Amino acid sequence: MRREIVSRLRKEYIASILAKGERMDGRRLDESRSINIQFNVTGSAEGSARVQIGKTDVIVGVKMGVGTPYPDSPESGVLSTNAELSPIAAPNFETGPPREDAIELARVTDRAIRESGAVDFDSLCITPGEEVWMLFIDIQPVDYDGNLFDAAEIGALAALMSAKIPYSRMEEGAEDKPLPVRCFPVSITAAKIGDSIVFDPNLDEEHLADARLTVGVDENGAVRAMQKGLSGGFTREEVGKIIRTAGVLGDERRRLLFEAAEEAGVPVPR
Amino acid sequence: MRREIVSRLRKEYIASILAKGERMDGRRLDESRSINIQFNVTGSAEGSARVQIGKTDVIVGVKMGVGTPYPDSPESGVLSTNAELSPIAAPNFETGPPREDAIELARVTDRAIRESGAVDFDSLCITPGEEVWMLFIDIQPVDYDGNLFDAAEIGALAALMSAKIPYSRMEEGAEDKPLPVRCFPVSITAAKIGDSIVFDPNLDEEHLADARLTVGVDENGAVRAMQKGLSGGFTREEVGKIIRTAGVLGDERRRLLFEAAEEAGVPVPR
Amino acid sequence: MRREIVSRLRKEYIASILAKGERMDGRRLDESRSINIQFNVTGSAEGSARVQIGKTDVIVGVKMGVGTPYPDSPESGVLSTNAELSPIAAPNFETGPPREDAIELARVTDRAIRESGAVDFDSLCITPGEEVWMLFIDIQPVDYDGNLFDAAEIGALAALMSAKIPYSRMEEGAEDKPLPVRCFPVSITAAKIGDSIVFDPNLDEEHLADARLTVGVDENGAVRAMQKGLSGGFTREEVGKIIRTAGVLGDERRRLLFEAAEEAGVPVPR
Amino acid sequence: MGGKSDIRLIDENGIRIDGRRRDEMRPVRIEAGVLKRADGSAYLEWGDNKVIAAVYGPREVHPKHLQETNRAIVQYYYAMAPFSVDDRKRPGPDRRSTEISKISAEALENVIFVEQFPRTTIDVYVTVLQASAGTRCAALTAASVAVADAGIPMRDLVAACAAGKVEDQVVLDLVKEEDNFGQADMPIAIVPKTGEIVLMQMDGHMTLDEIDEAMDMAIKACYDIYEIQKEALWKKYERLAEEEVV
Amino acid sequence: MGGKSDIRLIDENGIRIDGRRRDEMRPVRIEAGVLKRADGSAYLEWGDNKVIAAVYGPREVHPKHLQETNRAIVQYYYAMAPFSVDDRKRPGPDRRSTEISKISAEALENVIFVEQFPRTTIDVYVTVLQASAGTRCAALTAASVAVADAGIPMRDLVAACAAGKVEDQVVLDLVKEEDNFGQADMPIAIVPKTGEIVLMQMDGHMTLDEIDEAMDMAIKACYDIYEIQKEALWKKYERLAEEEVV
Amino acid sequence: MGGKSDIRLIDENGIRIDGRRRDEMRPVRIEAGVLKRADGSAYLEWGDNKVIAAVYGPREVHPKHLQETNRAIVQYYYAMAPFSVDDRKRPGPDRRSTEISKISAEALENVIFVEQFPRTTIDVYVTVLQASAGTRCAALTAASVAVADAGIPMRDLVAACAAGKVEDQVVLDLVKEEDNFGQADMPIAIVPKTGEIVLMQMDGHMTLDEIDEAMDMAIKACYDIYEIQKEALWKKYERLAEEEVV
Repeated sequence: MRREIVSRLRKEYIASILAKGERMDGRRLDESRSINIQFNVTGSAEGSARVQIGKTDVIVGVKMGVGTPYPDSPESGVLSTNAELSPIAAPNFETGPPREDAIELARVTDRAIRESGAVDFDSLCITPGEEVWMLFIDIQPVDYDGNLFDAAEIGALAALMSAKIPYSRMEEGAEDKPLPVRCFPVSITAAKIGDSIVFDPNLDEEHLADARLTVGVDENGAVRAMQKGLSGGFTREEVGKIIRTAGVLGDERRRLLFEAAEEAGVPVPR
Repeated sequence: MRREIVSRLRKEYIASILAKGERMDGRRLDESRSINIQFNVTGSAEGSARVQIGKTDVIVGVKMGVGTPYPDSPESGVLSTNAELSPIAAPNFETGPPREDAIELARVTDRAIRESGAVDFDSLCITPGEEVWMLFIDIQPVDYDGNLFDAAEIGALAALMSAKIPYSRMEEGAEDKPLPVRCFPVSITAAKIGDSIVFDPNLDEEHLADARLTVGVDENGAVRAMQKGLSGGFTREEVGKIIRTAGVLGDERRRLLFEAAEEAGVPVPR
Repeated sequence: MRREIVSRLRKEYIASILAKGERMDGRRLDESRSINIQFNVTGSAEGSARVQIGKTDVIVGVKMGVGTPYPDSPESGVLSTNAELSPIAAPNFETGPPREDAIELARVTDRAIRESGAVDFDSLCITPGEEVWMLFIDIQPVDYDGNLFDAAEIGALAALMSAKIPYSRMEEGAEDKPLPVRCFPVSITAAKIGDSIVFDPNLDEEHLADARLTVGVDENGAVRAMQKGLSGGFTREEVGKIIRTAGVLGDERRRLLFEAAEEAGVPVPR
Repeated sequence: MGGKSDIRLIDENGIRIDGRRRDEMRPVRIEAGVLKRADGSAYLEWGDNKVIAAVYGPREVHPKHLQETNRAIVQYYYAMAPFSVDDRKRPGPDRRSTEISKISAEALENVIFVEQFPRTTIDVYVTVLQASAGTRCAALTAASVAVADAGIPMRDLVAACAAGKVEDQVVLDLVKEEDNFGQADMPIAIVPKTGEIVLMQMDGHMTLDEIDEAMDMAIKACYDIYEIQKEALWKKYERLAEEEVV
Repeated sequence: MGGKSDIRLIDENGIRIDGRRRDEMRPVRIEAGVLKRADGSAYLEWGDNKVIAAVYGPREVHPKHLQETNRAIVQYYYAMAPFSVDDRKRPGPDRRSTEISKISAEALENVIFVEQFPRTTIDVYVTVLQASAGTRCAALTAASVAVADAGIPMRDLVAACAAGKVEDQVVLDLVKEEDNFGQADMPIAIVPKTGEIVLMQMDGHMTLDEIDEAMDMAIKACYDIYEIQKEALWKKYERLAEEEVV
Repeated sequence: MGGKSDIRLIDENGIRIDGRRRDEMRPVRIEAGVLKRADGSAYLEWGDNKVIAAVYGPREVHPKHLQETNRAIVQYYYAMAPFSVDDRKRPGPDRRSTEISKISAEALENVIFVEQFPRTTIDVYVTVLQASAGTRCAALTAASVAVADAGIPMRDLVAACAAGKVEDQVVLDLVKEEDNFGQADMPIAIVPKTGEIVLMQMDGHMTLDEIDEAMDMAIKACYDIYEIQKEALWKKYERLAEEEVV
């Protein structure tokens, strides 16, 4: 009971400073936390990355293997995205088969990659109708301090950029080739708390949030994916503003991704 | 506690009028509720039917696909029958994998169809040992007011009668052909309440029933399937009487099925 | 509460007599209970055995079938070992998928057989890379009075010794041939209670045990498998002594196995 | 989204594959109170989609640890009947239906007075009997009527409709072929009285202007859906009234 | 049922594939009280069937929501050992065993005084170690003895046996080949003292007259089984008495 | 174990495939307190193995029937990330990880003062991010540091290392190729203060003398590991002290 009163007071306080355009950690409402992207963090994966957005920490691995294409797309590689919300990352996460939160995280990340055409799946065909490359993106948060959506998506993109198709495993002497990535969608998440919209919400802000909107924008400013969450509503205007701000923040984050990639010797377009 | 007393009184009352040969809803002991059979209720299925017996309402869909035969019957199509007791149909039904009630319903329906030879599985062979037609019967009750066994079985039979083998999906230009049904087993269920036997029990009667017997009879009066349920017992004589009455009721219900089929333009024998 | 006191008293008493080198059932600390081994106890298995160590009673069946080899060992048969801790054997065993106790029992038995090379898996190849014999060892305890590890392992070995490769099932007229067993590892389990080490612990002793060590020794005195269990620790010296005693007890048990086999007409080396 | 097709999905007169204009919705028919056992229910046909929804509650929560001390929880179970699609769907929830159930529950929670029923659950079951794109909007629209039919206090209904992009044009309410071979799909659900957006997803490719146009189109359609929902409930109440007179 | 075979299952002298006459049962042997840990147990051989049954209870129900306030519940777990059949059976319940467990539990409930033990469960576990048709009757027959061996109050035992139809003749207690290639199988269980039928299934094809004949044959056999059951319990009590004397 | 290989795993100078001597351990690096949300945590690199461990507790037990009235239970969850091995590992526990979790929990229970926290659980989660043989020892070593980092009262740490047999020679800390093509592997964990062995497994083929040599080698290595563990915790405390000063 007392805890509830405290948390209600805390919520009121945070909402009041948000109304003044301030956040607990000093950020502007439309400001992301600092982001740190490392490439090739695990040698057993074909590609991997570790992304830290503030204290949120996510490892993404890309594995590739040879498999059978779907009958309705016999010349396309197959993408499978999975997220494991292990208790390592937060005390309330549970072991066992993925629950709705993990499934939503995986599916939203999957769509941002798949629907943007970031990967040319036709280039992953080995023998039409028989053998194609299977592409597994595995998302493993290790510390959860809010906004897993953005961390997972940029991590998936970075892991793909660093991935090498393991031709050497198929044929002795063959050379592994970089997996071509041709579109760079970036997910930007906003949360609505009271009447304020904050971007890149941290854990405290997520707990207070009434509604959430994740927008995936590409390097041409086009929207590639959206996902609204939580039971609160957005007005028509709020959605419009979030999408436009997401474009700006997305460009910034994409620039940071490319910088980190260049530093790590990972190929970058241009 | 009080509810228990009420329900005991209710049970005693119903038993007492049953002893006089009367039922709460005015039917004779050996009388079915009115039955309504619609064909082709969902366009995505190869065959389908909706059966209402009183307020009990069941939708059955037949799907067909190409698959591999069992090694021990390389020239036979494969039948798989499944029942989903979704909470849509009753507040005490639960989501999740099928429990014993759903499994019993599916298996009893399956045996009535399979063991009667209603479908000529040999005619469902495409390439011996390699490709055969898989026949899926899916039973979806949407309102449960007693006697799912009979509704599911007549629904399965009706759905099969309306089914078309989708040859056009295998080969461009090929024509779909009606699935040949060559035997018309009808399941009739009786319940024992006290010393009375009632046919086509409704939900109230099922709650009071000590024992249940479902008998599948074909158009030649032969018995094709039986299933006893609940912990009460039947005497040797009661079983004999139920089987004989089932033959009469089965003929009547088969006539209603054929009438409904004719009206709907579904092929009927004779 | 009172039960706990009783059980603590009982534990103290047993520990005190163990300290004097005595056991409740009159055995020496390093003495096994009497063992009874029957072969071919179920005709539907390719090989089977029933092992009783004291009141502990385990049935092991070996089934063989044709399957695909693993890609990384295309010329080797496949072994799969499974244990079912059915409530038949003990009131606290539960139905459902195998839990950690059943999995540990199966894996320890599997390793003792697999790593000792008891079975020549290369002789189980039918067509390299395509067809090999699958070997299933299924362990079914029916009465549990302590030390399932030893009973399961000797049962698995006996079942393998009695097994016949069912060539007749592959080809009309072909003859079934005995499965060649070429190494005879025997598992010996010790338990530490207080400062005493007892061998072949019965159920009472298992309940009191702080630590457990199972040692698999072959006919040449070499160690083929070990597994420590429970949260207590062993000293370096205790482990050394257990291994040496296991060698002696293993020889004795192997002799009993061979005697029982000879009596049953099951081929025995030498 | 993003599949390839040789089919022209919109002809030179702006007419779509099923004869509709760009901003035209498929015909929608809703019937409330169709089931005997459920506390509330609705049957909906939306083009070739057929959906049935049943609602129970507020009722006890099992298992107990899911209880919320200060409000009812809303549990939503979206399911597709095995025979609702061309290739038989295996029964039981998959990842897609789990996600749809999650966001649909969140949308419904918005309009139900959950604070009035602490420690209880409101269970919404929707089964798609025949599917032809747009089933999540059809399901949520039906579910909303079923909740109202159950007499559960709500501040409004939820109405849903999708817009998307086909052959570089923004269109309303995509049909199966458009969903398979189009460029974007964006399902939206709103609370009509306030205009708030309570469900929103999108995948594919749309410019900011296209998003704006699609949002306008979908929201407008939600208001049409809203009228059909209210009419269905109205008819149900009339039916009840008549029965009482009799 | 209904498979095809070139094998003659009954010869011109009316002798079946395993040498039995039409109305002859396979040899049945039952031993009660074979296990140490179980509250009650039985081992049964019926032709080539081998079955072991263990019973616990009345004991606490987990999970609690399965409790019945006015009686004990009976839970029956029929299982086949992986090595009990020609093709290894994967462990764990399948649909067939779930159905058998359900109807067998119902049959046993008939004879157990469940009202005497409210809020408890009586758990019956039966595992088939070797199978050759008729395992559900063998299992229920053994289970019934194991319940009695556990000292659980019963008004009678349950005895089971099947009859069926092979080459147009009604026969008792089908063996594997007859089950595979015969025309009908009808397992029955009765409460011998009253003659009530508490388990009954049938599939295949039988005329009314054949059903009558098969019922008579199976019920008569159940009474033979009953004698074997009682004898097994008798021997167990004798053994106990002897042990006590010693 | 027991695979075949044409590779020479130890050369004529006694140097192993990765350049180590017979009794040489791979380099081990441990960092304590690496996570924000966990009560305690550790990151460990051991040759090419990379492992992360998180600890929560003592905290409430769910489901309740797992509670022990007189002590805390220790639950250990060993997992391999799907991308930690050459062929992607399907998520979720398999039989191998279940066994490793069981024996590792038992080993940790030895050093935790579980009696101090009745009715609670101490939950240990270890995920292998990159695997190259010896992961169960690496995981347990990291887990032990994470438990200490969580401030849970312990009488000592647990330190683990394997020894084994390759080309007829006893070697310490097998690397992947040695594990695949060697003759024996024997993981050991000890409580350094007392020298007690709390985890021990072995498979393959070793004579009694080889076992003795391997045990000596592994136990000696555990003491080296112990120093690295203590240093990691020391550094963490220094870091905390510094932060407090600031």
